[in-house]
Amino acid sequence: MSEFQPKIVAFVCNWCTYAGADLTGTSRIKYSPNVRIVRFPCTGRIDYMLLTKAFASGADGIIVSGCHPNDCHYTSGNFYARRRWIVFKKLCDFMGIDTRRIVFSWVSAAEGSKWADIVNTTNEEIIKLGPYDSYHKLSTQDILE
Amino acid sequence: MEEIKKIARELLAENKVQVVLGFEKGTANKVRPAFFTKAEDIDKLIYNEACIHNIALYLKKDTCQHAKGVAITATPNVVRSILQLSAENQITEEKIHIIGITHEGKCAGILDFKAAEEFSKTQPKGLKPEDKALIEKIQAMSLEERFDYWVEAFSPCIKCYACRASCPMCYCGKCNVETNNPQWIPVASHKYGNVEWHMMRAMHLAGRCINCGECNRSCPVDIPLNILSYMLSDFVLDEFDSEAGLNSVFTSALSAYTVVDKENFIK
Amino acid sequence: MKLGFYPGCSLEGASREYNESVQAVAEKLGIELVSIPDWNCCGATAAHNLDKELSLSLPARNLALAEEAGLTELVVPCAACYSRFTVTQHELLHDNAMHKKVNEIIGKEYKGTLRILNVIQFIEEYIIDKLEDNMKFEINKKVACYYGCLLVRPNKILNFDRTEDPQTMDVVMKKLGADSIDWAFKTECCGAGFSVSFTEAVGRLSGKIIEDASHRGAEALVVACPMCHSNLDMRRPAMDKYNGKKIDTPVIYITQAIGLALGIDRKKLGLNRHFVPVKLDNFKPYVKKEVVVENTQIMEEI
Amino acid sequence: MARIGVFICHCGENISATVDCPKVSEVAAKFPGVAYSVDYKYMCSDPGQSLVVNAIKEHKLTGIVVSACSPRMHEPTFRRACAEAGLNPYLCEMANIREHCSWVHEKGDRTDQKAIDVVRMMVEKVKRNNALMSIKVPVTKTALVIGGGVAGIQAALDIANAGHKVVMVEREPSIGGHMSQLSETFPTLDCSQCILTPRMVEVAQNPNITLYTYAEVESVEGFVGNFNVKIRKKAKSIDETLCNGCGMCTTKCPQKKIPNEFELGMGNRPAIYVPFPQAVPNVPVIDRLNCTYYKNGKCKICEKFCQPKAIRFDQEDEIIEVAVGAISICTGFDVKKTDFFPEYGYGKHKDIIDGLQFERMASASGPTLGAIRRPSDGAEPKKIVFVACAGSRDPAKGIEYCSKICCMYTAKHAILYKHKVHDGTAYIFYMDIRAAGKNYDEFTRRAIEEDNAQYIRGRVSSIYERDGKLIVIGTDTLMNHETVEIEADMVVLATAGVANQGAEELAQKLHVSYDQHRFFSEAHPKLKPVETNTAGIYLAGACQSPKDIPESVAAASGVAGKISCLFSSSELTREPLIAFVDRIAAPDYSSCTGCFLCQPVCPYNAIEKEDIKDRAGNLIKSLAYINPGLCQGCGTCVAICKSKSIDIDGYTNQQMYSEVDALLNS
Repeated sequence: MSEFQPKIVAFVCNWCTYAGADLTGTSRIKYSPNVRIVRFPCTGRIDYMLLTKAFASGADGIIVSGCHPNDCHYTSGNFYARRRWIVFKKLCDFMGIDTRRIVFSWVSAAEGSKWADIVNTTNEEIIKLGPYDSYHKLSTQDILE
Repeated sequence: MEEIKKIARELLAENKVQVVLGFEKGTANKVRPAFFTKAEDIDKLIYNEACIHNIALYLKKDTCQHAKGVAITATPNVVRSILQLSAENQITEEKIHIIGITHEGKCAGILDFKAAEEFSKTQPKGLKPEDKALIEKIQAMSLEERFDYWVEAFSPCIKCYACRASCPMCYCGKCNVETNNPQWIPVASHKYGNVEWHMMRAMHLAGRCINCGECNRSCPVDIPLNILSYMLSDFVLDEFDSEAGLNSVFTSALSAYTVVDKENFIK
Repeated sequence: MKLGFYPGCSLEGASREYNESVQAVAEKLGIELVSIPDWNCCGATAAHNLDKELSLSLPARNLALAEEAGLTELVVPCAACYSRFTVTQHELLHDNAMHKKVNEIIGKEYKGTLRILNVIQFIEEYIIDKLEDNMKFEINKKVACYYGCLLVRPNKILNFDRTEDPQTMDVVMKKLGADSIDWAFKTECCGAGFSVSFTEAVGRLSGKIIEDASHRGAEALVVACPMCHSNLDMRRPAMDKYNGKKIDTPVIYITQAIGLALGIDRKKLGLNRHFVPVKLDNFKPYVKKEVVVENTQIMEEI
Repeated sequence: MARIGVFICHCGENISATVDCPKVSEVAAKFPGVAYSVDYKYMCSDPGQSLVVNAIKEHKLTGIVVSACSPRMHEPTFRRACAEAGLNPYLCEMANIREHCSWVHEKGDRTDQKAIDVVRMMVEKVKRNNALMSIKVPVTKTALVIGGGVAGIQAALDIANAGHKVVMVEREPSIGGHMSQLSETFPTLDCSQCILTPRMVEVAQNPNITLYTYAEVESVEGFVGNFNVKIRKKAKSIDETLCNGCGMCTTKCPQKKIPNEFELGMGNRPAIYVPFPQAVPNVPVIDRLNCTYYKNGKCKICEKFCQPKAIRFDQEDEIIEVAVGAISICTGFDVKKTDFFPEYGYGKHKDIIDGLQFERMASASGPTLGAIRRPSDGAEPKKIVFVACAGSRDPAKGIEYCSKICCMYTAKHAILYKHKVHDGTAYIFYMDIRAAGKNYDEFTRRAIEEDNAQYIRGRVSSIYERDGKLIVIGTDTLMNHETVEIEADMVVLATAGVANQGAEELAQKLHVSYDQHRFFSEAHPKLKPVETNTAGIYLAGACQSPKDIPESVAAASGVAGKISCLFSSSELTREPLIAFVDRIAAPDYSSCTGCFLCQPVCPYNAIEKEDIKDRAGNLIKSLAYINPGLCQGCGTCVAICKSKSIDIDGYTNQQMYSEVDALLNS
């Protein structure tokens, strides 16, 4: 397979997006196998350092997804997460980290097809952008030197 | 100046404070922060334009921690740091006697926290034009240029952590960079380790940085790292109408939310 | 005041009186309507039945020409043209690939900056406020406003008025002093393009419309679409046959109604061109209502 | 040294048809720390579970990864298997290779690779799992029932009869809900109020039930077994303990022209009123928006005539706090009003009414005392048109679902109409007749065959008024799609059943989820139909989706059963996946700096201040402390903490970091 197959890591909350992805499965909606899902209790738990860690370890794209506003299983975890994302995204942009590779989304437990859409469009977008060499190199090159 | 000395001397003499935190003359025509514990030593206390260091940092040091009362000669930056430290439950009002010094170098007398809040609001704040210009310059770059700019800017970093040591807000007993299970931040001062370290520092200071510039001043290799947290504090002010160092009770942009926070980037 | 103007084929041909009345009213109120230079067919109903690209390219060329001419707002009185233009704008702004393709076809760059106004939006924005100062007569008649299909549909794209029970024309007519009635056939089909190929159907569909309006006492139907007008006006014999009785309620354009209220010459409004004679007259002279007087007195007392 | 067991499930062919299970097992066997790896047809079956149990014992496994379906499905199953084998159940992780892999990808190398990666991730995670003990929490054996319709009444009575305390909260001045508005019920045509009223009285008289009417839930805090609920008891302006329900006040009130909500605007009521004669409790309330005294400061006629002196004009809303262990949501539904339909005139024609209004009209206690009359002129309609699916099953109206009850009640309406207007004709426009239920189809046949209802299969495109008649234009799809035009005297729209007003706010107060139509969501559409995703909160009746009376009652009894189970022991076991603040040796005690920036982010107020003191009682340090009884394990505090002093069991920093690490550095 010569075509570039990106590595995409999805950080999702247990109650909405993980369940939504389960529904994608039960509905047998197909999507790209390039994504790996990491389950968190809530988007509020998702540490931004895991995002940079994922890039450094070779991810080309990241999906962060949880419950829609007001639907958080824990009421407000997603609101704090959203604020953190806003600031983190700003910092990434400022530091030249490619935020087109980080897709934030709300996928509820009922949105099986939306989940497939998110994965597929992210996959296509990342294929267009190519491997995230500039960040990967940062972690590998220098260490080898 | 005499007024500052008078206040300091009285506070020590009346045993209201055991330590006065200020500056004294250093070597080679420089000034250095100093702890004064005796009223008679106050003669050595100075304040001039060279006294720009953010000495609020020392409030968290043992000498001050063990004292029942501490007085501090406080420029606007120091006052803002004190308020933010108070908001983060690191110091208490009963203990701290702020001897306010305006940005013009005039004594503003003893400030309680309420007065300090007012003082903080009236003193000039916000980014300096040169910092703003640098931020704008970076923002005008392309994504790749920005990335290269920062990788390049961080490359001389030797991870001496002077930035952390000089920052009054970096008061954690155990910094995350010293956590090794898991090893969040690589210890080595290679490109990756440097980028992640400075990124983490900027995130930790988001909404908490009071823009004193101490990190930049203390950096032995002149990394403009203050720009990162400056940019974020400006952004947080714009976006969430929240500003560090104005309030002595709890404020932190990232420990709060509104239902209407911008979400145009979320699918 | 300078606005772009797209007449389209109807307004140059069978519905000349519509054009005449729009121009007369605009002239009277000091609004300059600038035709798009070198305009072409909007594609009408024919193009989008055959070829999607063609159906988008024809309006797109007109829109691009209007943009080139430096126009920012475009008045399109024909409801069909208006619908094609608006749909084209919507489709091209929501489909990048198609947008690119159409740009290639028309050999121009269509930016999508133009605001497209149908005749009612034109009236609402540029005419209604001027009526009070310029009206000579009140149209003291019972009228039925007929909207037809294209002015309000597809509502998701046009986002104009209520789909099932539109009100905008009624508001204008009430402002002119008319008694606009509540009736059932505001948006029912007039038979449209069947006018030639299946006149009987037009007789039935338009017949019901005319019958209901006259039954409810309307002295005239007010329309804003050349197609509706020609069916309702021209196919009267077929309607009368369907209804089994002769109904001579005239059908006028909303701009003609405004023209009458402004005291414009009937001929200048093209009222002589109708099949069903427009006998409406004996209008009540308009007296500007001095409603503010009472309030100012109260104000003074306070 | 970790000894991890990996168990790859084929799930029949559900997984193995797409994923090469033996290969995954083979590769997994070589992962560092994996002591045993096997694939098997049905891991969740009895032999499959024995396989797991035996492998744990035989290979002395220190953790297992079951690579099968979603953990939301079988995690508890395999945790039990661990426990049986003597392994701490929290040393079990599941790798989801069914819902997240075999069902969503095509067969191929990349899919196999994904399965392998997912297993590797979980192996690395489970190596870092901690043995945890489940948390025991006490249970308050009182249930809160929100909503006093037929579902709420059934749930409350069943729970109360099981010997537990019940608090019932009803928004309106009386319990009874929509069922009390109905005339007769299908398919038996027995009188709705005759069967409901005794149940309402039972609620009022049951010593285990505390009833708050004219009250709403203000806030809910806590968790299963331990909810703290604040109830706002709106001011009725009446001292309920004194009122004897004589009704003198309501007859003397000079305000008589207020549209009666219970009669859906078809009748009037005074400003001080009881919604309907059989109301429980039979205590009036003053409608302060319409009362002359509250508007103008003068009147108080009711006070003058009240013999027991029960009128209290200065009464204020009261906040009542109750501790409950379980909550049942029974808030019911609402119907779309006729103004929702532009094609039927935006509700401007008086003689177009909705199904609920027809119920009131047909009810012997209704505004016309059971006679069918046109609201416009009071004439008896000789031709009546019923429009089924008004709004329902119509994506253009934003209501894609079937409202379920309309087919049956429309048939009932046609029958009732025929019984009252013998020479009248009823036409019914319908899409399909959905009469699945005991004796339901027989009932619609009865409407057609015995009561001569004219069923026309087609939609109604418009209705307009002409000379006092309503012209209904529709189509008959069984008659070559011909246009049908009926000159009707009256039209009844079987309008869509929709979520009740305020459902969204209530869902947010209770932290339960709701669907795009604002109906509350059940935890599982098949296996957990009355539970919500929040433990201890249940659903009954039409607040979940349109339901008829027998279904609502069945669901309510189901909820009562669930709650009785919950109340059967005085303690319940909770998952120990909660956050904690680290502790280290003196003099630091913890890496926590006591900044308390984590405190405001906790949705459960679980973060408290803990003071570390020396022997003399001097404060050394203030630390954050997470109350394990309150923490629900969202982990927001973990991500907020700068010094990483907070961690959360089940999703520790080490675990999550290793997962990502394992995933990418393969």
